[in-house]
Amino acid sequence: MSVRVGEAAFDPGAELNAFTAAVAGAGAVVSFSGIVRDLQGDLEAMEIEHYPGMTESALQAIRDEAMTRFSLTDAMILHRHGRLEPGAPIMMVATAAPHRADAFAAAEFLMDYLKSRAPFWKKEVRAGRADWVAARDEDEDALKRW
Amino acid sequence: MSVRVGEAAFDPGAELNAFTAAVAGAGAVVSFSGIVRDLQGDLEAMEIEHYPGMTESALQAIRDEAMTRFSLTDAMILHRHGRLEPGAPIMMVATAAPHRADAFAAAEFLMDYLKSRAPFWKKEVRAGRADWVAARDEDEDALKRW
Amino acid sequence: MLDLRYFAWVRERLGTASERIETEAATVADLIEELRAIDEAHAFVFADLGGIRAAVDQELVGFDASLDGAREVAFFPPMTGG
Amino acid sequence: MLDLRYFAWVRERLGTASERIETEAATVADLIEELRAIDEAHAFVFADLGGIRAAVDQELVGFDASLDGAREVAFFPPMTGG
Repeated sequence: MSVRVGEAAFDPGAELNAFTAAVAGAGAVVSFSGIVRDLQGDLEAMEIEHYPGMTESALQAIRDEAMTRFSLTDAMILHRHGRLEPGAPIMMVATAAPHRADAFAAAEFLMDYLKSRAPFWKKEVRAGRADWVAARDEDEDALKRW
Repeated sequence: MSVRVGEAAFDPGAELNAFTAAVAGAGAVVSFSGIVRDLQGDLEAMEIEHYPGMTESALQAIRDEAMTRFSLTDAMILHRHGRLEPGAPIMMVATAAPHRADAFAAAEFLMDYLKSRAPFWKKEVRAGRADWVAARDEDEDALKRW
Repeated sequence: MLDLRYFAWVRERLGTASERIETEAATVADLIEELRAIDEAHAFVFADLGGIRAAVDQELVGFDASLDGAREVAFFPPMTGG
Repeated sequence: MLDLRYFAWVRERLGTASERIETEAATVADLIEELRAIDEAHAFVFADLGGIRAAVDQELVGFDASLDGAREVAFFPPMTGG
């Protein structure tokens, strides 16, 4: 399935292998995985809220746009919501193409759009306190290059 | 191990997971895998020759240069040589960074340098006939952007 | 009747994830004007629109978007997925 | 004494993966001049240097590179890894 949203943990390696196996014609496969970081060592959890319904259609639209813009064999987007532990995979995109330039560009495109156009909101829980993660201006700016 | 060259097959998913587990501080992990393609459906095998000794030091130098140029937590390069079946993984790079821009740029940098600066030569065997894969001018040109 | 949905700090600040209102607002901007008048919490949330995004029927839109035929309008901060 | 290493079609065309030669060549370009004179296969391989790359002691170099202190020189086509 090219777009998947859910609470359940996923295994990036197993997803990469399944994705690659399904696109035998492609020479180049790029993956990106986002992991819950704990830079200060005090993160208890990351909580991800989303907009059920809109999330799935937004991700599908982003994925379809990537398939149109780049010479791809396939592309997929996985994204979790709910409560995630430090070190857990948050999301993953993978792209497959005959040539590496398309696979790389499409993966970056998917990430840039997903960051600023898919309705997810992250909250960091540390020492009992929960703070919403602020959007970064550079994420919005990243869209301008496409 | 950050650079590995060998004849043995490897499992990209297992490598991705092992790489990710070792860099707990990184939020962004990018992987690229190159797969033996069989576009016309008649490829028997790909044979990869290399320059033992120089291969390892060239890949290590490329990896070290990426660690210097980009804000990375880690980077790895795996590359096979010998006889590979269609659909088999040829090589893989993975990069981990606090921010996705560094992880993507470093993975592309590794690929561009590996393509034109690491001593590997591919031969395609089809219907008993073996042809060396020609270098592509665009691979050499790709170096100019760094 | 229009269904309103709120997410992230907008939801927390308003103390509700959704409400249903009666409105004649022609655009999202008109609707925001009406919402500001409801109470202090609404006035606070919609005071600075630089930190607010809107979706009409689950499509991201600008504040000048028409509400003609709309069933659901959502307000939330800039997204932070990925 | 200098060890020469050949790879890919260069190796196939010369019919050997390595040879050891006595040379006073100061640069890779000088060495190539000497190699061209060995026989037809060498002359063919080194006829068009656009398709040839060289490494001295396992470092990729240009044809103007010095052979001072060199132990091993390799010739091969442009690389096609990845």
